Amino acid sequence: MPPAEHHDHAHQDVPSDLALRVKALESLLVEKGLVDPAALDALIDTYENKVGPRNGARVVARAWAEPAYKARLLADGTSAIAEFGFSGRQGEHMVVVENTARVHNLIVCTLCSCYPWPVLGLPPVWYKSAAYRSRAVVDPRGVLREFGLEIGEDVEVRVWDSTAELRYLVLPERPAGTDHLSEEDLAALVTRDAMVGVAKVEYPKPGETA
Amino acid sequence: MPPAEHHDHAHQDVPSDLALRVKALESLLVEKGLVDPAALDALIDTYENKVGPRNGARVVARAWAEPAYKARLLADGTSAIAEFGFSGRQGEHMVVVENTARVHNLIVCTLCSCYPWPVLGLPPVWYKSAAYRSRAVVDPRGVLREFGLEIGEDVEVRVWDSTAELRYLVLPERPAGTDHLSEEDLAALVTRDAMVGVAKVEYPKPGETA
Amino acid sequence: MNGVHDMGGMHGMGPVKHEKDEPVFHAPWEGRTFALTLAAGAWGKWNIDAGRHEIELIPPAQYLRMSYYERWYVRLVELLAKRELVSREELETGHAKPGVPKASPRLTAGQVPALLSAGALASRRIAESPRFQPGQRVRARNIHPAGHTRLPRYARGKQGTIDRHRGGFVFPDTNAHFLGEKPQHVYSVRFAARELWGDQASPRDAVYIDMWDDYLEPA
Amino acid sequence: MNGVHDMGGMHGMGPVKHEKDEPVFHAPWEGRTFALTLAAGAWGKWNIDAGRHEIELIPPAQYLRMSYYERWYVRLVELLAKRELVSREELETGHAKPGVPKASPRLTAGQVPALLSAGALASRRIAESPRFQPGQRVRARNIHPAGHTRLPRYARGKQGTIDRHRGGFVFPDTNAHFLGEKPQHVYSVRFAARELWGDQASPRDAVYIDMWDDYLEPA
Repeated sequence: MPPAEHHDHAHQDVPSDLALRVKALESLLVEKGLVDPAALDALIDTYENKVGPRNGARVVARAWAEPAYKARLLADGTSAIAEFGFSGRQGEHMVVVENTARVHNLIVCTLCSCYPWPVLGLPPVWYKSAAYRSRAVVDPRGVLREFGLEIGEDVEVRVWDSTAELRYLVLPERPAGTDHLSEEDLAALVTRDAMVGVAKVEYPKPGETA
Repeated sequence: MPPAEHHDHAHQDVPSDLALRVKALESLLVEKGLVDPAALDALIDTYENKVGPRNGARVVARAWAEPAYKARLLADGTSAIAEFGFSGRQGEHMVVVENTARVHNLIVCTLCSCYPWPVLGLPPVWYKSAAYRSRAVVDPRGVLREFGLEIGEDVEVRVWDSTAELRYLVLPERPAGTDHLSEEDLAALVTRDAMVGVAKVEYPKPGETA
Repeated sequence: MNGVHDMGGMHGMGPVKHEKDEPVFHAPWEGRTFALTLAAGAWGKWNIDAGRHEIELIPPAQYLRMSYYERWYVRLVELLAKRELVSREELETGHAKPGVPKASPRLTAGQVPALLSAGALASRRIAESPRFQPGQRVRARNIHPAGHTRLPRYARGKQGTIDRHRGGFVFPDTNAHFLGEKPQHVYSVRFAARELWGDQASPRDAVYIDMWDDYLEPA
Repeated sequence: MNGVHDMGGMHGMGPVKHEKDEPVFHAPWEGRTFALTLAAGAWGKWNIDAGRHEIELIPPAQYLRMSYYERWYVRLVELLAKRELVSREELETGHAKPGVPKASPRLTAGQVPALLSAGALASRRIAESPRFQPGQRVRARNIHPAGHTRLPRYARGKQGTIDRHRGGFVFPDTNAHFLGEKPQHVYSVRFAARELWGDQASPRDAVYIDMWDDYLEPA
């Protein structure tokens, strides 16, 4: 007798014909003149190859390197980020929140999966998962612990539930010992997870020796 | 291309092998000496043939026929109901709530499907459904309207969410024109739905002429 | 726990579907699952609160997909294994492990009427007098326990009025986890529909909820 | 609507599963679904709020079972039909109805960079000054609309402090139903974690939520 089914709840049962149905829908929309396959390719290529967390890492690295830029970034995220040419869809109204020794910020969208596309690209599966969306607001420290991050009791955890049209980027703490690094080297340290608030930026990078 | 799947949401996808799995579980429990198939038969027979809404209907009819019984029933549901020999499992602590021209009562259990077994038998599917459990507390008048019951604005709707160990039975209003009926004839008018609060007792019965 | 089982106030569950002349069980396996659960329960290895909690532990997507008795089946398998009436290995193979003596005494058909008519009293005598009196204003506490609770989410933080005292009862929040009965007073509390749901509700209507003492604080 | 999508504070959803070196799309159909949604959206037949609401209308059991892009697929089919870019019959047969002229002009590859970098501004100029000032105590209203809303259920009825004014924005509760933009002020509101979740929360922590004026009342 097979054991009760309800233990493999990670499994999401995607209908096997979904790929076929999407193909059929595309061909119908093309036939009706509603979409151009080349535009679809361009959209996919944008988020697979051009827009992603490397954008956000450059913003963070500059904020670390240039105090004046950091001040502009915290005062008006949208326009400071636009200095890099990063703007538009799902990043129209950007807010940057700064991690310090006293404050740790965490971003979530409990109602769907709002995420700052121009600086981080499309959200990862865990960010979109019911597990993260449900727990980040009620048990942020527990969630962070699962990510390997223990936040001290003397540190305030601020959770930003991005349910409106503001999109959030965490400015992580600059790790110690990085004074000699160039802006480009700094950017290489910055991870997507750190800019969502579920990780810190480490130096040397995990697995490397100083 | 098939239409989007999400319209047939009434369908509950019961694994086809569930009947086999239950059979296998029973045979294992019998093999281990944990259950006796004859006891299972007796349990099923009880709720299929012996305990059901006819019990509750007798209680209601007597309350209509005998003012002294009604007073006992409203004061202490458990012992008044026990006068009929109806007692025990899921009816250990009974409360009877009376419908009047000013108050309409409705029973639900939002957390599972608690229901007064000794007087009503096992609950129907609609009572156990997510639709009823979710809506009865927030939109009782809308739910009642779907059952064909329009409750006037001058009438108070009381919803009893049976989340503790108290179990509820609605004492419906006695319909007009039934003064000449015997207690037995009265009982024949009383429906399960009226004792949950989603219907009124009608006379003559729907479909009959007076 | 704030599970999907706690569905008071949710939208989107569709219309209520009433079935005419509904049978008690829609298929023989439903009746067998029902009866197996009661017969196995007669060993006294779990209580009603633990049984309810086990259903709450079914992951939300499956909980919503499953029919009522399918949930009962899953619960029964889990309780048998967790309370060690049956091993996971036996559940897997479908056969009793050789050499393990048969359990005894099992519930017989003759004992069924007495079992059902006795029921299981959840009421308990409590020496202290009730903390709240009828007519008193109270507030349901804003708690979010990860374990079992019978304080529905839609009532938390809301103010109501003590309607009457119900007596002393076993406390589900501990009993479900085999942490003791912790008996306490239960009160019927009247919540105005508008307190719960805002202005969209009728100013006349109310929801009554039976609340354990631990769920309440003075308003 | 009080849907299962509004999941802040729910238990039972399991651990957060982090995937190392995750691809942007896990299968080609995901990318196509994403791109089809954006390209079809460029016709301007719906807005972002209507798009979000369409996903909320997926019945809860299916919503929870589905992957993210499966929800997007269902939404796209529904929006195409409801907003009459495609008929149900065409969706059924998979072919355009003969005699209907081709739509024009569709989004071209060359227009994609401009489309994305422009985005869609939800901000609006509002003549009146903001009703609330930073530092002011407010309460999120206890509303339970059956339609779309961006006021999460866990914050309703709770008190917070205005952190700062965000500007004027289109109101999702009307815009999602094509009932007008009804632009209004949005405020970042700080809610103490203990106000939201009771004593189990850290006394130091807080949740910040951007709230439209209609969601708030003076505390």
